[in-house]
Amino acid sequence: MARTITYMKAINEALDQEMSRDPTVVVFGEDNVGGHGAAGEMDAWGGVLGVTKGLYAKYPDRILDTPISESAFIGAAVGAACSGLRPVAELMFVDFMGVCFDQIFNQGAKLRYMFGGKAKVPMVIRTMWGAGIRAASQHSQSLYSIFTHVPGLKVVVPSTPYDAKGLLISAIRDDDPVIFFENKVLYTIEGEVPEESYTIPFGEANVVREGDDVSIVGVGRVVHMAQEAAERLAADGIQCEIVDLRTTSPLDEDTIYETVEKTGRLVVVDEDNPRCGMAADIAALVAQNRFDDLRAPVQMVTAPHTPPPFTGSLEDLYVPSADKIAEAVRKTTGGKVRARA
Amino acid sequence: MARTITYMKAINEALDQEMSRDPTVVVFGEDNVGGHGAAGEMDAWGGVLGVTKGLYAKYPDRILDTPISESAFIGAAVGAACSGLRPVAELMFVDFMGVCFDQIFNQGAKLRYMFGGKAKVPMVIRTMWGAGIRAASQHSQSLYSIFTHVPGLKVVVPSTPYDAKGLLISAIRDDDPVIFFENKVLYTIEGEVPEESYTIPFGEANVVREGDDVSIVGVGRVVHMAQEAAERLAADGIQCEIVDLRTTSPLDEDTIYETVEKTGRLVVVDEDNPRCGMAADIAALVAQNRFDDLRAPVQMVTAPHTPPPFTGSLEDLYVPSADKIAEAVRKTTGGKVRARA
Amino acid sequence: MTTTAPPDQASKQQLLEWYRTMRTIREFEERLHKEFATGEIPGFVHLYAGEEAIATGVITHLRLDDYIASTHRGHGHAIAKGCDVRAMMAEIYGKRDGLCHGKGGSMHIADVDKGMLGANGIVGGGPPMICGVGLSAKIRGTDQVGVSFTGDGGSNQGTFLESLNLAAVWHLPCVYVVENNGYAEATSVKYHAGAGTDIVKRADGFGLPGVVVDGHDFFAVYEAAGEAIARARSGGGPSLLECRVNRYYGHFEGDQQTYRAPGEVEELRRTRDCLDLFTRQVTSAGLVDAEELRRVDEEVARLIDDAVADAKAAPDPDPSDLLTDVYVKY
Amino acid sequence: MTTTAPPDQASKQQLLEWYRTMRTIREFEERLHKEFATGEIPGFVHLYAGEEAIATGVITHLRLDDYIASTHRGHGHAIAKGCDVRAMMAEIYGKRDGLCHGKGGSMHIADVDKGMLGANGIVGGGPPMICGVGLSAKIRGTDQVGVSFTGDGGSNQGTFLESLNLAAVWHLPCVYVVENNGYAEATSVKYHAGAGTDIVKRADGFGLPGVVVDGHDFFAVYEAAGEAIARARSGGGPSLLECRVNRYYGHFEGDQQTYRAPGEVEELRRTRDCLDLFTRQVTSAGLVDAEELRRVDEEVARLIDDAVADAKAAPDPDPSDLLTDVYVKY
Ligand SMILES: Cc1ncc(C[n+]2csc(CCOP(=O)(O)OP(=O)(O)O)c2C)c(N)n1
Ligand SMILES: Cc1ncc(C[n+]2csc(CCOP(=O)(O)OP(=O)(O)O)c2C)c(N)n1
Ligand SMILES: [Mg+2]
Ligand SMILES: [Mg+2]
Repeated sequence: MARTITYMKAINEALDQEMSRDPTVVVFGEDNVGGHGAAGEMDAWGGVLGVTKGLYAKYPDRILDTPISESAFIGAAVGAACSGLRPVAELMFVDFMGVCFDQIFNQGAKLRYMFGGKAKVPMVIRTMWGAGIRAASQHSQSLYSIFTHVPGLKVVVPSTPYDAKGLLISAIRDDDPVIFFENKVLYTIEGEVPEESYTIPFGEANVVREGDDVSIVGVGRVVHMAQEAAERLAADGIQCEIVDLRTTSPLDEDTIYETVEKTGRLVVVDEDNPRCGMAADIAALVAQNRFDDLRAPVQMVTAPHTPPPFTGSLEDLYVPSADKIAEAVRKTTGGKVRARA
Repeated sequence: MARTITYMKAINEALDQEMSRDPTVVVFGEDNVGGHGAAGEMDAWGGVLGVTKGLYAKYPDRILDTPISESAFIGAAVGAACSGLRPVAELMFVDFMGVCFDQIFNQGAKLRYMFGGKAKVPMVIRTMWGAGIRAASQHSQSLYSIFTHVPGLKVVVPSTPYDAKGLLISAIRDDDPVIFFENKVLYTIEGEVPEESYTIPFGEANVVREGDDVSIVGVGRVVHMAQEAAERLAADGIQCEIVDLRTTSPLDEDTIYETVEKTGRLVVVDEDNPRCGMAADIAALVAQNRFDDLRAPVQMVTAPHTPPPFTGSLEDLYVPSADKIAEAVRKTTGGKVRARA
Repeated sequence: MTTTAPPDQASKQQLLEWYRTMRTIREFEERLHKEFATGEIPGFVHLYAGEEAIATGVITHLRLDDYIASTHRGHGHAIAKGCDVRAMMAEIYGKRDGLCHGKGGSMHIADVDKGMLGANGIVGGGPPMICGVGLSAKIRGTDQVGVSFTGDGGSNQGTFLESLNLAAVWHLPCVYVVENNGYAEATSVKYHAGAGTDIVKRADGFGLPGVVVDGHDFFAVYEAAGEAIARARSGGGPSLLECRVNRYYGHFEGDQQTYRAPGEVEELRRTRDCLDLFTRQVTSAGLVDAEELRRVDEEVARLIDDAVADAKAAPDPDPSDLLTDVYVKY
Repeated sequence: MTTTAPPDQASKQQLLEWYRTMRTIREFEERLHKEFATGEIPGFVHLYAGEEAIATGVITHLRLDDYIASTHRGHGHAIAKGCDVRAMMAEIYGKRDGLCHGKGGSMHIADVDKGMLGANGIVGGGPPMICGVGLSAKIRGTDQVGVSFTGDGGSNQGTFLESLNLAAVWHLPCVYVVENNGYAEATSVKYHAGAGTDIVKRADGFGLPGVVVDGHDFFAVYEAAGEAIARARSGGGPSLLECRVNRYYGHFEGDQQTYRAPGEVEELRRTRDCLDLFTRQVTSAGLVDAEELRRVDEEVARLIDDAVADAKAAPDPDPSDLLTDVYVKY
């Protein structure tokens, strides 16, 4: 039975259902409970924004708070995953990856390969990403491009409550290390989500809107901006097809190629920075593998090559927007056009 | 007066000349000297492969050894750069970035922007990269794509002794944080290098070979492979133009566009992994900004989406090669060709 | 509990200066707490109210050319190090006239020219930089000192622990101040620190001298910090200073603090307030009279009023500022 | 110096097993040293020769289902944990029959099924994983134990220090063994550790019990490790065990060791050899006779000869192996 809940609640529900289903699922991070050692209430926070709230009452032994020692507890997730658990560790903000990246990219991601297939690392790292709440340069980054770069990691970037729940359940049941990106601005959006548990396979993009003229590809928050842009463009007779990648690693290349074969025009939208980022990744694959289907230059809409600024007026200019996306779409249709092959 | 020296010696000479020229240049890292606290010789190592050997005798107070505490001493470089020094810190292998990345990407790279321009961070991080010596998954990575992704950093990847010396001197004199990538396989190659000190500007690619048919773009070790491939292809009448980017950030887009305008065919070669990497970065820029000059699909030659393997037979398959480059070049010439716009 | 007496050599003017600094920090934070509730202030704001004696008692021993590295809870350190209060307020409001032109905000408030290397959004981000400051002084042959501030929670971050060792190995002119306010977000130090509340014990493992003082007692902090900083300045090497203190507000504005006992904060404000204690000490000793302190209070209140008014009235940054100051040259 | 006597309950068979393990490690390493010189062995190789009593004395207390995390100097730990010696040799030669099918090599030698979570190319890479092993045992309600090995140099890495605290906070069944062999590469512990050579002091700062033992004395290591591991297994929480020891070869093969005093190693081999000491102890006490030990030596020598011969003869991995085992499923 589906009902309308928030993206945040969908994540909480996925954790709850997997913890009740599988006793080896354990959740930990900084203040995922809150109140340890203090005189007041327990579960005082349930995560800095309340995502894990309520789990402590149900699973007091399987949700742990940690010291501010990301290397130790993210590494603990790696070790626990190698020895019989399915840990879900929280890296509060993905911006904090710099103090624990070794355990993620050299240990968790590589053990299986280095050991000749003799290790399995079924861990999930939940982490908050994205600009929009004036949290400044060290609490507003995207960074999923860096994780996507790393062989051995899977990278999930849900854009809706429905996807968040289904993809998180898949992540927890997955036998490889998964980095699960939660967009802080999307936490409060609502959507239809089934009560019962369900999974969404990795590497299967979601065509959220069909159209013949231009393909828009992206993940996370920008998918919503793309939809807004598409509405406006439709009014001008430009039909956009929107592909939400859902996971950046594995990547659903087929769906990207199919939409480009259909429209011949591609706009890649990415909240991450432009250099060596997701937008470039997709644009390059199409330029190599569907060049002859392209009827116009690929357009990339990304954050600029700067850190995220603090103040609202600048941060709003920093992230992509429906306006920028619409402008890019118009560029592709206005651009030089050659007959389809 | 130029003479023939190794890439390693060229780096040592750049450090020596800048230390003698500027008393605020200080060098530190693990065993950059070697022998501290021990009963034997001092300067016993001069760096794990001897790159800093001999500097201790000349500048005993300005070359320091560190504990195995990368976060502390890379962060010390940031703090020292903010307070009057020009530190050159060594991150022995770039693969170790995971234990100290925060100080590089959140502190060093962002201070100036976050502080509204009120900070200057003239630091250099020298680091060893690349496959080829059977050092396995945690000592053979490229990773410059990750650093190139980060706004605020400059990324230098020299391919010859001449470039290594000139670019390192520029890096030390630069007022922004620079990550200087030293390829471990290239340490022993020799080349003409002037004795006197000189600088090579950042963001100016080097066209190491001219040709009309196909453009090959890359950095570091693969530039040599590209030259080998170009020789062979020339015998078959295919003239390649080779662009050595020298620095990946800033990026010399103009030279890339000029060569593509000339040849209409692009092969990007990159020893780094393929997802969100340098090859994709270049391919995407061309697909967006010189689409109409392209006469064939862009081809990317990179390492596969796997960690570097240990054993030689697999590692040799892991890295790009003259064969793979030549094959990619042939693909672009064999591919569907349309008349120039 | 016993408190430390004012130093004999302290002039009345000096005492008033210390009081003014603590009062300015308190007023700045109390006012931000009110203004934040109106929703006009963007982003995360962590208030230093209750901890004023530490920033003031430590930093008064520093010169303009000495450096500090602060934390996410950095307003107090910035004010004590001499950052412009109006520009700080404008920065927190995200305005063009802000100390960082609106690009940093509360979590990155900084003024390198004043020796303030910034608040920090990364717990444990500052201590390594202070090793660099110490190295710089040593190499350049100056007698500058670097002081790092870290919380009890931050003392579990590897970057902080590594820095203690590096400072010892390089014998750097640095002081590592631990502001132990009993909580890391919603978690008590009794839970998050393996050895219980004694963060100072960690210094010994790296060969650093370490002391603990009552962080509410300005003169206790002043005395201990004076020794540590003098030692560092005179080539005696690094040390650790743990200050036991309390914060009056939530971890950040918006925190309901249900993890604290009912009345916990009210009790602390009544019994452990650093400004009250300072006032009692200097007035009972007849060094300053209450009237003079009240005049300082009024001046500070006006300053903060003006700062807030100016901040609200100030213009946003120019859109073009988005792309500037990423590099010196690119 | 005083040494520890063999435990009364140790059977002759048990004593011979310990000796066999130490001798196997020694022979494995001595042989690698020779073979490396021929240029046939790829990559970086860090030899454990001289430190055998630690791996053997600690790991003999572990079960197959207990876990260890090792360092770049991992051959000894792997052998003691029961990894197949022939497969290890083949791995170091980079062959298909290797323990990791030639993809890991000496620096990543591992066998998770045997509870060996791998040598590690990252100094400080292992300790956090051992926190996870302890957590897993605790959550699953088993009495498994996790043991992490770290060098004196590695004890300066934040990851190691954070792990001590996390293990204390979570009260984990873990033991952190510090193999203090006096050097981190070419740098003495006297330089790189702020508190001098006493790494054990760091345990106290995180509330862990810590002890120091002579790492050449098998029975001393055996006794201390037994207590630490029994404590962990019975719910008594984590502890640190520092073993003072020496390495016989360079940091890695190829290191000329000019930082060591002339004759330093020869002297150590003559006076501080763990195998000699063990032999003297068990023979003088009449528990085992020299003849029996010599027989073990011969068997071990044959085993290593065969392992090397097989490794050299073994085929390279298949080219297709380059792309396998990155993921379980992708
Ligand atoms: C590396 C990192 N981890 C986690 C956080 C989130 N965080 C911000 S402040 C804080 C608590 C800090 O506690 P403490 O060091 O005691 O300082 P206090 O807030 O009490 O002044 C945490 C966990 C962060 N900013 N950086
Ligand atoms: C994070 C990291 N930094 C540096 C290195 C390079 N390195 C490898 S071993 C080593 C010295 C380790 O010394 P110690 O921990 O005492 O172990 P030992 O070699 O003496 O057994 C160093 C610096 C590394 N592998 N990883
Ligand atoms: Mg605190
Ligand atoms: Mg050692």
